[in-house]
Amino acid sequence: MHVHLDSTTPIYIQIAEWLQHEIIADRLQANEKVYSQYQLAELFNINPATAGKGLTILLDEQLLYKKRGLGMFVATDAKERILTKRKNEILTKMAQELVLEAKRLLVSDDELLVLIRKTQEGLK
Amino acid sequence: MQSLTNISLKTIVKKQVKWKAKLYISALSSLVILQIIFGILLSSSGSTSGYGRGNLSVKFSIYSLDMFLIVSAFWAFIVAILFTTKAYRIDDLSVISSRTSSAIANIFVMIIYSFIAVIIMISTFYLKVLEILLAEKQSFIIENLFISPSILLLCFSSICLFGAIGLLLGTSFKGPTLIKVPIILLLLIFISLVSINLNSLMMLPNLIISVIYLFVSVLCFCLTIWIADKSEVSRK
Amino acid sequence: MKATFFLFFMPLLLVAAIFLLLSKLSKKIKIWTPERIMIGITSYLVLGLTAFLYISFFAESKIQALSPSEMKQLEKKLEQIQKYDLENDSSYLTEDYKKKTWALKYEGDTLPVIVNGDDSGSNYIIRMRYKDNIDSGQAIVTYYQLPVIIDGIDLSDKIPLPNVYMEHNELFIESLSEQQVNYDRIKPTLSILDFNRDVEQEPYAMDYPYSNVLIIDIPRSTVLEDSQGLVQYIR
Amino acid sequence: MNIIQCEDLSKSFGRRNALQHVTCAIDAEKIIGIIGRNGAGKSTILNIIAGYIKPTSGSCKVFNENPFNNIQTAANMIFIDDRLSFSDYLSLEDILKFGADFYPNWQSELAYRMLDYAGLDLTAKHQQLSKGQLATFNLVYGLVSRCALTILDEPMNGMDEAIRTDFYRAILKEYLAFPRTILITSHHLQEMESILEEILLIDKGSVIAHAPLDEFKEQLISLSGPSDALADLLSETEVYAQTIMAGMTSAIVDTSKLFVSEDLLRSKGINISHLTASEVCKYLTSKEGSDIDAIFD
Repeated sequence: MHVHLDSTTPIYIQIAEWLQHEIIADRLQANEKVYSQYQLAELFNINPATAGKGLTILLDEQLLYKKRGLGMFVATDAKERILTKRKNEILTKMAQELVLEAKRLLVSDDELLVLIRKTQEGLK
Repeated sequence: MQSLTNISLKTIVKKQVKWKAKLYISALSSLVILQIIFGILLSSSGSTSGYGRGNLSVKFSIYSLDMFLIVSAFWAFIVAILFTTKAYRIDDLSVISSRTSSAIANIFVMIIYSFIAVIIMISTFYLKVLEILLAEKQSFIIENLFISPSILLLCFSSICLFGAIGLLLGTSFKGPTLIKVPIILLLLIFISLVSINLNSLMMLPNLIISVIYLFVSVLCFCLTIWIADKSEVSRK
Repeated sequence: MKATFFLFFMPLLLVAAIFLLLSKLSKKIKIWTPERIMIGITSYLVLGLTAFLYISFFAESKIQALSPSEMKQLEKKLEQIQKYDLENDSSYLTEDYKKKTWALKYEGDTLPVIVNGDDSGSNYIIRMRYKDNIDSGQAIVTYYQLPVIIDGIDLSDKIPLPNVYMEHNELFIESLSEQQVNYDRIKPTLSILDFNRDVEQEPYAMDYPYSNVLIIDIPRSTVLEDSQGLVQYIR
Repeated sequence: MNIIQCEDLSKSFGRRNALQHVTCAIDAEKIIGIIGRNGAGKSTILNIIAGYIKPTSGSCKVFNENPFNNIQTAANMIFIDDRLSFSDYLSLEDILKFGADFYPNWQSELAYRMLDYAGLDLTAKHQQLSKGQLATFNLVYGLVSRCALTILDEPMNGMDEAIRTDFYRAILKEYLAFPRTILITSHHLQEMESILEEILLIDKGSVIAHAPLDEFKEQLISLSGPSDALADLLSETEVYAQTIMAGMTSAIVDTSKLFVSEDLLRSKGINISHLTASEVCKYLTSKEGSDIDAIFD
């Protein structure tokens, strides 16, 4: 994965998201040691401080925990919490945007619901 | 926080002198060429003196060290000014240096080069003598083959003095205006004083003249360091 | 003139030359690495040393300059000679100084002497001496060369001898045409200083009038006719 | 710990004020981008920090000492720009030996490897290098000297695209291997943005902003939406730029003066987008109402 510099999303958020993604994808197991900020810096070619900021977000959300002198580790319930959070936050936000966009395009509520149904079926 | 490097001025000056002495060497090669051109090829003799005595007229062509010394002294002056020009100054910024360390290093290089210049001068003198010897087997007179130490010291101090004046002049041109003007005035006063009293100066014994020259050189060197210490880097 | 030249013209020439040279040198940098230049300069110095050694071992200069102490001695000697001359005593003219003798014959009891020279023969000191053991009608002219020291160099040998001959029963003394002698002096000092100091110190060149002496020996019976008034009597 | 501390620093050249009352502090072991337009005073402040020039007033402390003509500052600082020059007699290889003799932390091995990677001929002379090669060599020289304060003034000038990316990574890796304070100026903020920790924005001789990169970027925000919906909002905040086109307004505003939640904006049909760092710089330093479009009106 590459960090998109030109993307308007701040790099540290991209790092945090990438780490969450790794946890969801089970590439980072519970209680496994996470990359240090220096490893992340080298991996993504970013300033270690920025990488550290990304880690701090996860630490604040208690998805990671710190062992003194050893580094940071994935919290036991990290994966579930991320999934719940994503459902809550990201999905809500996306739904919000979807509704707003539908409004702009003068799509009625019913039409929108039909569209969602259809998409779900199509993906199955 | 990593520990900072602690380097004394002395260490830096030593390193700068070591590199400068090597890198400015073209100055010395120019002296060799100048000595050959002016000392050996151009001048037929340093000076001549003639005596008429009845129906005998005697012409002495005197081959002395004058020409060689004049060439060396002017060379030292110009080389010293060159040392303070942009090209050389900017090179100093590429390594650990301050203007003070660069000025001190330049002074040492100038002293070393003055010393070598004396040797080059003597070398040229003997080559010239050899030339006369091979050309005029009969009529040459060796008054003394060995150059007396007092003359050598005088040559060294004269070259040093010219170098010192050059360094001072070159440095003060780059210094703050507040310093530049008085220094140049001071130099002018000094030069005019010397030229007025040239004759009485020359009457002094060699050793005293040398000591005066060396004293003035040291004074110029001190002023050079002082000005360099106050100067900003100008890279224009 | 010379000093002005050295002080004003030479510096300008020098400055121009040095700048030209340095700018030329900096362009030829590819060939001239510092190491090569160092080798070049060292070999130049070695060359100079070789020249010095060669000169000091193989070049014995034939002409020796006199040291100041030797000059002092000589000066004293010449002063004495002058004293003798003033007292009309010819005993100072020893065989050591004798250069040439002319034996001349003339008729009658008078011997006119004519001195020809560019400046009326003032080059020579001409003295007349009566001698008993000379046959009448015969004159012996002897040329003595006393030391001539210029700038510490003994030039006695370089001074041209006069031409002495009889014509129309007159004794002619002619100085030869001017002779030029060139010397190359190697003097490892600073002549600017020497020159300036010499002005006040005693002159280095010893210019002494009593150096070329011509003695005309004639019998007592002869009268020397000296219309120019150049000949003096001496015992 | 602050390794650079400037207080009320001013510098004027004749009548021109290059720096005016600059007060800033720079922490140790950070990579800091110094950004500013041409003639903004970047070089002046760097020259003062390097001890090359003397401030007209105010004080500047580097490693807790006055840097001006200070050998201790010089020993711990290296200033790399395109005017770096070496004696004509030195080949690149000689220059590496030259540097190694002076700088105690010199990484000879690394220098050789980097120059080899960049394809520079070690027997070449410094002044014979092309502009890009020169920049490459100078940057390598600056990195391998491992000075506690490394100042890189336009280090990538003239380098081609591919090697530029490589060398930004080289700077980062060298920094990770041997943390030090690196000040970089560049016209290409975009491409070096990711390795920076902080940004120091200078304009007209003053420091306009000095903040961690992310905070800096979040300073301004772009809003776009129907003109009537935005009009009220814009009147309450500071607007840096504004374009109106067919009933749609887009404006750049100061985030700190926007007291409306994102959700509320979104519900009004106003779109929020973040700006890139170089855009933020551009808006912060552009003059009031100055816009290239205005020239053509």
